[in-house]
Order: sequence, then C-alpha cells, then structure tokens
Amino acid sequence: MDAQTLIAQRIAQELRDGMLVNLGIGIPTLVANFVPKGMHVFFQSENGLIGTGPVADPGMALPWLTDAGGKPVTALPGASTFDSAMSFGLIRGGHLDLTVLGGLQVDQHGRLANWMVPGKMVPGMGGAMDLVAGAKRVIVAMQHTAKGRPKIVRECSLPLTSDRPVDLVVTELAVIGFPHGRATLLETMDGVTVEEVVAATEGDLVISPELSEPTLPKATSKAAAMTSIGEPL
Amino acid sequence: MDAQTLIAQRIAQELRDGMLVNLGIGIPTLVANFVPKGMHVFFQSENGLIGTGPVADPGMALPWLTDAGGKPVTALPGASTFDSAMSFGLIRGGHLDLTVLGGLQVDQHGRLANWMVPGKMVPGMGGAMDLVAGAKRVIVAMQHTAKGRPKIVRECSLPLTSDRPVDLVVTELAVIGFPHGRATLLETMDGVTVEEVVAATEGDLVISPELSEPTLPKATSKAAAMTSIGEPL
Amino acid sequence: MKTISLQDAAAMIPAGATLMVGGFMGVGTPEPLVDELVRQQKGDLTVIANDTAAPGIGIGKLITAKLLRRVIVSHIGLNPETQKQMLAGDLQVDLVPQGTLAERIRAGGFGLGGILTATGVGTIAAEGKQTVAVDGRDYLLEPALRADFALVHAFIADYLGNLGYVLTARNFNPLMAMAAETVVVQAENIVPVGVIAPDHVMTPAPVVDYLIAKG
Amino acid sequence: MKTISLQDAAAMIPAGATLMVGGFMGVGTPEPLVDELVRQQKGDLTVIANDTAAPGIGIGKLITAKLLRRVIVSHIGLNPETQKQMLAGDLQVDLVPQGTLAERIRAGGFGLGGILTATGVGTIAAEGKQTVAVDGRDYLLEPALRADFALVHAFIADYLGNLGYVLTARNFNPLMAMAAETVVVQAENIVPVGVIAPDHVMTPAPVVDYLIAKG
Repeated sequence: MDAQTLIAQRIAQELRDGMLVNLGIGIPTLVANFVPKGMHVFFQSENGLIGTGPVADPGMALPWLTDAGGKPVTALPGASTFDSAMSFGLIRGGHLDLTVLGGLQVDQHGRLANWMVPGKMVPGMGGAMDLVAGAKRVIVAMQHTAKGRPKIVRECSLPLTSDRPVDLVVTELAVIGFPHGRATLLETMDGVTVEEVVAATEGDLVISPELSEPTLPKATSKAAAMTSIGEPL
Repeated sequence: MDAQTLIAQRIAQELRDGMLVNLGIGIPTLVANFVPKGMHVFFQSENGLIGTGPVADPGMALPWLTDAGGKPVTALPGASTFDSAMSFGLIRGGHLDLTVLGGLQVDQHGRLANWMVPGKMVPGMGGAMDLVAGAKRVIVAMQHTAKGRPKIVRECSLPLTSDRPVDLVVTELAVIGFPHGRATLLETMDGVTVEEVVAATEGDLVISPELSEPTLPKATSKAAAMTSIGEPL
Repeated sequence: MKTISLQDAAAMIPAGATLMVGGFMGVGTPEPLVDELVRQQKGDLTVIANDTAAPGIGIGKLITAKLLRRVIVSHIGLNPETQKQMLAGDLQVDLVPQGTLAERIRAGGFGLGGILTATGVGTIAAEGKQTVAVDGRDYLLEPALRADFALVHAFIADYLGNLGYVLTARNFNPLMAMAAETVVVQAENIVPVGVIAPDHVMTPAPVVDYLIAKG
Repeated sequence: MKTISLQDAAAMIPAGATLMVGGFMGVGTPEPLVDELVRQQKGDLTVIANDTAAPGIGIGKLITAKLLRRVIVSHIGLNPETQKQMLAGDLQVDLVPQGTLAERIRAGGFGLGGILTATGVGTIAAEGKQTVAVDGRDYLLEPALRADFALVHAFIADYLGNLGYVLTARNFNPLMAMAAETVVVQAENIVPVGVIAPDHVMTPAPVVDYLIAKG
C-alpha cells in the first residue's frame, strides 16, 4: 500500500456517522474513498456545498457544480448549497466536526504551518486558517518527512496557520496526538518501529502508554510505558 | 381631510420610483395608500418581506405571510422573503431608501425619541433604532402636539432612538427639516400660519427662505426670508 | 439528526435552560413545542427571541404560564402580561434592537465574537457597552449570543434534517438553528431526502440535532 | 434597476475603480463582463474577490491583461501569473483568510463596522490588527469592505432585479451584491416578474442597480 493510501485509510477510521467533514486537497481528498460501509458522512466543499459527490460522468458535468479547486463534481441526494459566509459560518461556528488538511510543518505542541513558504510559495491561506481555527477536530495528513527532513519539528520555521493546536497528525509512519500540548506517539504503522518514528521526528515525542493497543488493525504496538524521548518540554 | 390622511399624503410625495421603503405602524402605514400612479415602490416589512401587498381577502390569509405586527398580508408579484439578519442588513447597510416612523418627540436638531416613556410604556425598540441609524432617509410622521404640548422640543425628555438626526418631520401643521442641524420650517399646511406653527413648536425654528415654494400643492407659503424664531442655537 | 417525539423533545430541556425560540409575533414559532413545555411546566427558563408575542400565542404562552425568568428580546409591546411581570420584578427583560439581536445570534452561530453596529450609539442602549472606532466612525461592540437549545419552526424538512422556511415564518429560525448546542426542529412537512433542491435548503442538515416526529 | 448593454456596463466603470467580482476559481464569475473590461482595457483596477482563478479564466483574464493594481483575495495559488506580477512588484496582493474575507464583505453590505474573528490570531495575518477580547477570548477586529462596483453573476434574474444563484456559483455573489455602490448583474436567464418564488430570491431586487441585457 502506498503512503498516501495508508494515511487516508487510517484517517477514515476517525469518521463517525452524521459527521460534517471538510477535506483539503491532496492526501485528504482520498479519505472520502474509505468511508466505512453504511456510514453517512456529510462532506463539505468550502465553495458552498454539503453533499459533494464523485466526479461527474463524461458529458454530465455542470460548470456551476464544482469542488473548491473548481473541478466539476456531483451532488448527492440531500445536498445543500449556500454562500461563502454561510460556508465559513459552518466552519468557524463549530458545526464542522472534522477537517483533514495537508501540512508542511507541525510543531511539538501541535501547531500547524501549511499555507506558505516565504519567498517561494505564497498561494494564500484560502480557507486553511478558518478551518484550523474553527473545526471541532483537525487532522493533518502528511508524509512524515520531506527530503529526509522531519516535518514534525521543535518550532515551525514556516508561518503558522493558526495558534490552535491540531488534534492528530497521521503520516505513513505513525499517528501522533497532542494531549496536554505535547506531541505524543499514539500508534506506529505496520512494520514501523518506535525508534524509526523518533529518528524521523524533531523535538520531544512522548510515547503513549496506550501504544500497545493501536486502533489500526495493521499497526504494530512497540512500547508499553509512557516514555519521553528528547529534551523535556 | 383628517390630520393623519393629510400627513400621509404629504409624505407620499417624497416617494420615488424604485425606492425601498419601510413604514412604521400608525400614520406611516397610511402612506402606502397614496403611492402616485405608475410609480413602483418596494415596501419592506422588517419581519422579512419586500413586496408587501394589501390585507388578504377573507378565507385567503396564510398564517405565515404577515406584516411586522403579525397580521396576515399578501405579497405582490416580484416579492422576496429573507431572514431577520438580511432584513436588517438591508436597513443598516444603506439599502433602505426611506423609512417613515411615528414620533413621541423630536429635538431642535432633529433627534428622535419614539420608543419608550420611562415608567409608563416600555414596548421595546423593536427595529426603530436600526431604522433611524441605518435608513438613507428618515421621515417622522406625527401630530404636531400631544395634549396641547409641543412634540418638537428643545431637548428630548424621553430616551433617544438614535443620535442620527431625522431628515423630515411632517405634521398636520407643517413640514420641518433639519439643514445644518437646525429645525427649519419648510412648508406650512393649507390654512396654517407660520405663527401657528411657531406657537406649537418648542425651541428654535428657522423659517426657510424657500417657504414660498411649497412642494405640497395645497400647502400655503407664509414667509419669504430666513428668520430664526426663538433663541439662537 | 435524530427523530424525537414531541414529549421527549420537551423532556430533554431542563428547567433553567436558555432557549432560542424562532418566530416573529408568533409567526414561525414551533407552537406544539411551546405547548408541550407548558404542559410539562418547564420553569426558570431564559428565552432569546424577537418578541414575547401576545397572550395565547407562541412565547406568550410561556409568559402567561410564568415559566420564564428572563427574556432577551427586541419587543414586548403587544404582550401586556410581559410588562406586568417585568414591573412586578418577576421577569428580567433585556431589550435589544432587533437588527442587533439578529446579528448577535448570527455571530454566535457563525463563530464570531461579536459585531460592530452603529445602532444604539448615543442612546441608552449603549450604556455599559464598549465603543470601537473603525475608520473614524463609532460602533457599539455587541457580543455574540448562544443558547442551550434552539426551538426551530420549519415549513419543510427532509429525513436528513435539511430545512426550508416559508415566507415571513423564516425570520429568526435559520439564525437560531446555527447558534445553539442542541437544535430541535418542528416541521410542518417532512419529506424524503432529495425532495428539497440543494439551492432551496435554508438550513443544512448537519446543524440539526432533532426533528420532532409527527404524532 | 435598469437594464444596460454589456458594452455600456463596462464603460460605466472608470479606470482606477474598486471592483468586487463574484466567483470561486472562476465559477460564478460574470465572464462576459470580464471579457468586456479586457476589451475596453480598463486599467489600474482594485479587485476584491475570493481568488484570481487561473490564466484564461475569470479574474485571471484581468491579471493576464495587466489591468489590476491591487487584489484583495484569499488565494492566488492556481494562477502563476498573479505570483509573477506580485514578485515583480507590479501587483499588490493582500491575502485575507477566506472566511474573514466573506464576513468583511458581508459587514460592508450589512452596515456593520467590522467583525470579530478568532481566525488568524497568533499568525502573521494578525499583524497590525487590533485584538479585542470578548468573554476572555481574543478576536481580531477585521474591518468591513466595500467597493465602487460589484460584478455579480446570477443564474436567474427577473425584470425587477430579483436574483437566484445556482449550486456552487453562488459563493461570494450575494454578499457582494450588498456591498458596493453600484451593483451590475449578468444573469444566465432573465425571466418575467413572478417567475421566481419569493422564498427562492437570494438577492432582493432593490439592491440591484443594473441588469445586463442579452446581446
């Protein structure tokens, strides 16, 4: 299984019936492919749609029914549309149960940077700042490292998306949460050792005592006791 | 012609084609009866309707189509409905061309008190404060005096509705504006003398030099020169 | 979204709760839910609404039954009983300009801390409130409002909880449906999923918690 | 509301004007009006919009034609030409979080001085902005936005100017239709008065100044 699929599948296990969910572009979009059977999840597209369906069949696309990237999609029965103020009212007002976003960096307290690389890439924050500030739960889907360098870092060198910590980071190596504001290894992916995760992670990483009971069937438990790796916070 | 009809007819002359207008209860409501032929005016009901029509015929009333007093009305072709935030967005955002409201007192600078009599009548301000603060033009329709006492006063003894001065006060005696923040007699009603208006008015009253050219055909011009009656401001 | 009986919907609301109740002079108020609250004698309530309607109508029934401790409303003029209880000191009445009330509720539901409005500047409605200048003009800072429960009246609801309102019965309902921890809907008509066109949904299903099933 | 030709609508807009332009990645942008602005070479414009679309699409055409002095948008990532002009110093780009942008435009149209949002607190988006505490939580004070003209795309308009939008082409259009001195609408379909049900009107006629007549 490739890294992206692995990450998306694991995140899909966080879905619950009736949730309103917003998926960012890239790996997050793939999460929609792994909704458990029989579960009804509302997917919001921040350009003003709840009930986003798959891409339209050839010849059936409507130019006025698109995803946030402007690509034609379909709408499921029970869909609803609204203006941009309402769309972000849903996001900012605590109605959005979960957002899944890509990440450039996450600091050891869970703060995300994912919207710009000064001097290089300035696409604009789009809806990212609202999503992180407003969603009930924020999950970051990203590769654990980029060009061999950790993306979970002591301190973000890139501009933050929000000062509100994310809830979970899911990579091809591990699932990391931020209880009490401290990066905590909750699960390792199948065949990955704690040491490998620690080596690929910058800053402090607490090892959860519950690591022995991973929620992902294929994930491997590696440590039994709460252990702090690296310098204390 | 009774006082109320006289006032309503005069105010109707301020209507212009395409205006969005909100009428308060009482005398203001009567203005709708005197829209000039061929003119299209949008009447807003602040409970969420533009295009309010007359009362429904017997047996045709719908309990969910009402005016701001909760009475069943009809809707004209081209009507639109909206929620209360939108209704007051139209009012507060400068989209409402004209509001006509009743008044308890208006001070010599044009500031209106029309929503409460401390210790006696506390109905709540409803939409009055938003209407006066937000409408492009505010006209007060009221009797010139109450129990023999002037309602245009040096200073309001009753709580103000807004610190924004109204544009025009129309009574059964006169039409008074507030150019440069000073109560100014613009017109007298048919058969009314300037002296009568002055006697029934408290505070300073400037006599407009244009009083000789009343806009109401039946109104009588009484003074030709700008004269300040009462103490200087 | 779950369906619930009228009785269970009222039973879920504890005495002392803060309720937002849709409606404008009773038009667009979920009347059966109000009746059931009276029947179950749920007391000590705070109600946020446009007005207290009139005796025998909508929120007026809660007033007459003396179930309210406090109301936050823009108008009480057509309900003499409200004035009577207020003057007797039995009911706290907070009067808020109608447009400000609508925006404060919206802000609560849209995740805004509050709004800046010129309405009320220079009046007693400004007393005790922070004034903020933007581009040289003064505005009152009016904080967001939220409630424990929103009691919403809809004209049409589908099985998922998508809502549509009708004509002037819309008023505060869609705003309140966003601004409460628990949103309870009484709909005149309940229809299968897909019957309401996406563009005609006025409140999207995910914000609705309970839809009252037909008796 | 008056009808106007496409040519006259663009001619009415002076160089140097501030425009709000509806659309999200070009979806719901009044494309013929954009084309006509390019044809008439209206320059030195400021555009407030969600994004700068992509080359050859919507606002992207104004970018490519170098008609813009400044854009206030939430996203430019899919238009490399915007980035190029920005880096060359030919185009001022003010980036605003999308939800904040939507609310600032709404505030401009709804007569609010600004909004209080937690979005951007603790980030570079907060730089130079006033922070206001409400109930112990920090919010950024984001001022209202208005424009000289709003260029609005509607799916349906009646002869009076009542508007309806379709699916995801709604986005910023109804907000902008409230927030500009002059509102110009290009509608896919123009219908007689009464064809749009009152409950389905999304922008009421009185706020519309000009409806572009079919060519």
